Amino acid sequence: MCISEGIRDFDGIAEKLQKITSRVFTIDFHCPEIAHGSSPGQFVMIRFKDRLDPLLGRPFAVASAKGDSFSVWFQVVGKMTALLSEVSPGEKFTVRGPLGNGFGEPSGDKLFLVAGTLGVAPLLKVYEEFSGRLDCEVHLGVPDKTWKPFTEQVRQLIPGLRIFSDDGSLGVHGTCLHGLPGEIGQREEIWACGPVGMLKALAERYPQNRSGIRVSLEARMACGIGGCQGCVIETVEGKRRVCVDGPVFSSEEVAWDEIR
Amino acid sequence: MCISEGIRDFDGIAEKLQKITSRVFTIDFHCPEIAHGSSPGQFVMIRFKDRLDPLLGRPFAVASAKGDSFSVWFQVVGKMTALLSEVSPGEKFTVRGPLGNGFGEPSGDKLFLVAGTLGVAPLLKVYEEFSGRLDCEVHLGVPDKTWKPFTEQVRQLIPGLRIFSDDGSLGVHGTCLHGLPGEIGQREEIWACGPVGMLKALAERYPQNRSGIRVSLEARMACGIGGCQGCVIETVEGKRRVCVDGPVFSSEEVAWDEIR
Amino acid sequence: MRSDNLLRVSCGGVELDSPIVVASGVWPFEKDFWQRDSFPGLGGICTKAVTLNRREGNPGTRIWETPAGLLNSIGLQNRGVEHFLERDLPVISEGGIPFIVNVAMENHDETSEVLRRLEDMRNMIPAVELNISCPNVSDGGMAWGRFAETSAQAVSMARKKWKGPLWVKLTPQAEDIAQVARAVEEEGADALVVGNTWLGMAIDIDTARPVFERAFAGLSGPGIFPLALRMVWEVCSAVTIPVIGCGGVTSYRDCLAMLMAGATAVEVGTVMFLDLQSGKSFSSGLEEYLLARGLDGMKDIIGKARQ
Amino acid sequence: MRSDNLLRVSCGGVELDSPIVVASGVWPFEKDFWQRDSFPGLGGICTKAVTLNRREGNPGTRIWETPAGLLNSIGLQNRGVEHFLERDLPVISEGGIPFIVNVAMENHDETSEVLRRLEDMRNMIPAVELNISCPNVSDGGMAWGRFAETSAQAVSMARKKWKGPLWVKLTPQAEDIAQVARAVEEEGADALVVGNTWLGMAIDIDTARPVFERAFAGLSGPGIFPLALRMVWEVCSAVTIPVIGCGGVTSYRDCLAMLMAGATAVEVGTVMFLDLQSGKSFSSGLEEYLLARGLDGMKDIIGKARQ
Ligand SMILES: Cc1cc2nc3c(=O)[nH]c(=O)nc-3n(C[C@H](O)[C@H](O)[C@H](O)COP(=O)(O)OP(=O)(O)OC[C@H]3O[C@@H](n4cnc5c(N)ncnc54)[C@H](O)[C@@H]3O)c2cc1C
Ligand SMILES: Cc1cc2nc3c(=O)[nH]c(=O)nc-3n(C[C@H](O)[C@H](O)[C@H](O)COP(=O)(O)OP(=O)(O)OC[C@H]3O[C@@H](n4cnc5c(N)ncnc54)[C@H](O)[C@@H]3O)c2cc1C
Ligand SMILES: Cc1cc2nc3c(=O)[nH]c(=O)nc-3n(C[C@H](O)[C@H](O)[C@H](O)COP(=O)(O)O)c2cc1C
Ligand SMILES: Cc1cc2nc3c(=O)[nH]c(=O)nc-3n(C[C@H](O)[C@H](O)[C@H](O)COP(=O)(O)O)c2cc1C
Ligand code: FES
Ligand code: FES
Repeated sequence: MCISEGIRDFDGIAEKLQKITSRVFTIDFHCPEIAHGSSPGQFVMIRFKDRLDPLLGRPFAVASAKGDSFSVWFQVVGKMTALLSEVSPGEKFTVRGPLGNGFGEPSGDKLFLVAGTLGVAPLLKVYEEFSGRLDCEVHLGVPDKTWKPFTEQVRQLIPGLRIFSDDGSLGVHGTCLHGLPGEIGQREEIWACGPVGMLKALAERYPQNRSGIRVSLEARMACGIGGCQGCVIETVEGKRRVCVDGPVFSSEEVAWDEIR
Repeated sequence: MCISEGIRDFDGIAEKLQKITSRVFTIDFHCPEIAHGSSPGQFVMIRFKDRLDPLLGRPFAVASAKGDSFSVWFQVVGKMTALLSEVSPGEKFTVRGPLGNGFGEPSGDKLFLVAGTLGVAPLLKVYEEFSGRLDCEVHLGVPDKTWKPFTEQVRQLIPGLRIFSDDGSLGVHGTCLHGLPGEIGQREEIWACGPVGMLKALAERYPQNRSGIRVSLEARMACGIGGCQGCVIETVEGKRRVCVDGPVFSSEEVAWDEIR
Repeated sequence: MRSDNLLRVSCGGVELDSPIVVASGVWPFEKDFWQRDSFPGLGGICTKAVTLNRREGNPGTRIWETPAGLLNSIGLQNRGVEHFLERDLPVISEGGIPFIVNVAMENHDETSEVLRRLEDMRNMIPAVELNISCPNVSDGGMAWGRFAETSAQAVSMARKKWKGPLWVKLTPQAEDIAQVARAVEEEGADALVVGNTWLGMAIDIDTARPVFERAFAGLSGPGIFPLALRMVWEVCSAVTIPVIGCGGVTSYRDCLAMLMAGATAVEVGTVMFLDLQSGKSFSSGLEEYLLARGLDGMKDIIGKARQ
Repeated sequence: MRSDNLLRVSCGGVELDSPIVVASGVWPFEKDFWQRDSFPGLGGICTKAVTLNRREGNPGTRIWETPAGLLNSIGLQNRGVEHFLERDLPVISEGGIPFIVNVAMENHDETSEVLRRLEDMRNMIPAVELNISCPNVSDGGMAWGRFAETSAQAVSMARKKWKGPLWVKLTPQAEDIAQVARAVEEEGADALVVGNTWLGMAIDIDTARPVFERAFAGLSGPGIFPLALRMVWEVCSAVTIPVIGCGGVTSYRDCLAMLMAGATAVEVGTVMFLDLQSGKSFSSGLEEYLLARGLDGMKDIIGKARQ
């Protein structure tokens, strides 16, 4: 169990910034080690090389990889993401990774991939990897139609995408849980990523099937390598680190009641 | 005496970065207020907008102005100048200015403009302003021939430029003081900018003519507006602030003995 | 004066149109800087420290940048109280913005003489800020503010000489800041400024020598904000007089945090090196925050995080 | 071991191939991280704090970024000394790099029991770092390190139980750091680590609440470097045992400054979040500095700025 093997701080060069909506962007980074070395659900920590402010890297899912580059999808929520939304091609970054356990291997032959907005990022890579071998049904929830360009961008990668919106102004009215079946079958699994409220609702919706649900969680991180204990969440076995014990947990492991 | 009038923090957009040698660059900033509002020998303090590290602006002479833009010439010596040597067009800066007293009006009809390396920056603007009306003879000293592209760039702006190098590998062998006359005439002045050792040598060379010599000095600065007292130098009247009482001083004002 | 001003606060005997006050030592005495309209959004301005006699300040390097911070070793350079009263006071009192005269504590006799002279001009001077916290001088300065007893002595003296509003500026180098704060409150201070710069140092690795002649210098700027905020919280737990938060404020968010921790106003120093319009942008930020939440004024913010 | 190593230092009973030591609380126990060759340039590694019993650490937000700084409120989460001895010690002692076991001072009985157990394994443990400076717990922690008397009590106890090399990690929140340092030296510490994090706080303006459940948290990172350097200078003036500089080191230049101020080694924490290869880049920087100036080794650098 050598989680850390291969984890290093690599140089990453921003190649392309794409604006999808006023708040959502993608960036391609040239970084062969990550492009070739990461599996679905794993993430990286990204920081501006040689800048001490912002100080820490920020965690982002590896959303896809092509050749020597990988891309991240992100939403502007604070200091780092605001700066990332204005990068110029050629800017230098430090990319720590590949981090986390990832989703692992599917245990059945059908996957429901369930995403709340940017939660789709790690699932894009899951789809890229597994949609050839098994049935992947992808559900994406967004608040409203201002997210249209985002859903369209996702649909280009996932043709059969099912879209839901909270106010009904885009796709089907409802959350991304709306179109899921009443029960999860023996050879079916749900892999999900999104706001914690959504993941909690998912756990509550299938109290008997939690072992068939894998969720990718978020937490504030400093190290990403399991050293600082900054990213812990409550599980049935006590506190565990999202960065190395996760970010993907079985829904039955998570102590949902203790998560805010 | 309202030194501060018009001093503000303006937005400046980097328009063009030009690499002259491996360590010397120019940047054009779009900033109408400075482009139209500064006089020869005045300077600006430049900082990356919205970055807290590097924290303070750094002082740079306004080397020329054209339309709504002005340019600075700089050498990479530390943190900020290293970052400036990698700016991308479109990057946003805060430009504080116009600062300092500037060289003022010439009192005679001939000016010797004497520069040590980057000290030429404020003198470019002097030349731009006065060479039409009076005789400007420009002397530029550099260490060696690695500065050739720099001297050529200067010569494009100042055709009659006289070049000196410490090791003789470029232009005339000697410092930039080398080609100056033995005495400064009644209607002649020397305006100089460069390393403090050079300016001191200049004062020593013309002990009787110091009132005819104006020198632009440097000091570490925090505010640029006379508030912090961080930039003081020793003068015959005690400590004075380079940012508002200078940067241009009459050579006879400066207490050369007390300057390291 | 805009009486409908959402941001108005009354702080240690001074009425401020906004809680944002320029800290001592960063603002020049030039006239233009003291006009109420030149730098909107500011509630007041502290002068550079005044001492009895002219002081030349420290030799050698005086400022040195650090990551998100600034070390300074100015050493109270100023032209003395005489010059201040004759030349600067008329200029700065004309602009209309409330100002606070920063008086550096040197020794008992000298500083009491300074205060006596200011007292003679009391009708022209909105407030005095007694600085028992300057880290950059050998005589007096921060040595006064390190202990409750010496702080009390200084304030007791000042209270006798100067009858107007008295702010006292504490030092983070105090052994026990709460104890110092209580002692200063007991001696009759009207408000506490928390605090001055944090004692730091720099070494020039090229010369292998301390950068500053006095080796140590005062650290200011955004890097110290979390430390200053904690200290404001501690002092607000210890006293009932108004506290003015000072140290590393660089955004309206920092102002809000200081106020929510219990400060009645904030002083901003280093950020004025970064943006002269900070007063304006910070007060706009505060105003928008209040309006967006339907709050009536500063009273709804001050101390909010303590409830 | 490279015996020709320019960077070799002997520090408080431990031989280090380089003066760069990973500070406590930032390094995982996973095997790969303790192989001498995995992260070249490091002289040693401090473990996360060990306590007698398993501790869950603090609830709520544990880390918060500030300008050029990081606030943390982990609260000594660890699995207890039993687990450490059985599971972690075998792993980390195999890698070959000197390590220092960080022991958090809780109370007299618990901590002396921890040390007693470590003493049983003394031949496997190069050194212990007694942490009398953790700001993030209510029981013990930094309370021990604030005063000379309590610091002495803690070290006196530790000295009796643990006979191997003993480093003691001081807190910047000490009332009088020089006095604490002298008291700790007198009780027989082999080296002093100066120091732990600086007490700070953050307020979330959206919720108008302190970010951390315990309100205060420890500030680390480049923003505090000038403060830590000053404190190292002060302590080096007060004691003769080796001092390890710690706080905000982020470049080989910072290492040099710490060493020139008198430190024998440096501990680096937060910078490992930024660059896992810091050990390598800092030691290369140090080596180049020495070579460029024809210096023979660390002895030519340590304390240089004091001469
Ligand atoms: C394993 C993992 C993978 C992630 N993948 C992606 C991704 O692919 N795309 C994407 O857009 N985002 C992703 N995130 C979230 C992303 O890390 C945060 O949005 C980012 O750190 C915010 O940085 P900032 O400096 O812009 O915001 P800050 O200024 O740090 O904070 C702004 C706001 O965001 C919140 N916030 C900050 N950090 C986190 C965090 N780690 N988790 C939750 N909330 C936070 C704060 O509470 C605050 O309200 C991921 C997080 C994790 C843990
Ligand atoms: C009025 C004025 C006008 C100037 N005009 C120009 C110009 O047109 N072009 C140009 O290249 N430079 C100019 N300078 C110098 C320029 O300000 C410094 O080179 C710059 O501040 C260095 O910043 P840095 O962050 O790269 O270096 P730092 O990392 O701050 O320092 C690196 C080295 O430079 C030295 N240094 C830093 N600041 C100064 C300073 N203000 N004066 C002297 N040495 C300093 C330090 O001692 C150190 O050795 C001017 C300075 C002044 C005061
Ligand atoms: C260059 C400089 C000069 C200062 N001079 C004084 C002074 O004369 N009197 C004083 O009380 N504080 C002085 N200070 C301290 C500031 O008023 C303020 O307390 C400190 O810088 C922390 O706030 P800041 O981080 O917002 O700058 C000075 C600070 C700086 C940076
Ligand atoms: C996340 C985190 C956890 C820490 N845990 C410990 C600890 O368990 N024991 C300890 O003595 N110091 C601990 N520290 C303090 C560091 O060892 C170090 O003293 C401090 O962070 C200052 O150094 P730096 O600025 O290089 O990080 C911790 C620091 C951080 C950031
Ligand atoms: S981020 Fe440090 S342990 Fe997870
Ligand atoms: S830089 Fe502040 S007075 Fe000159």
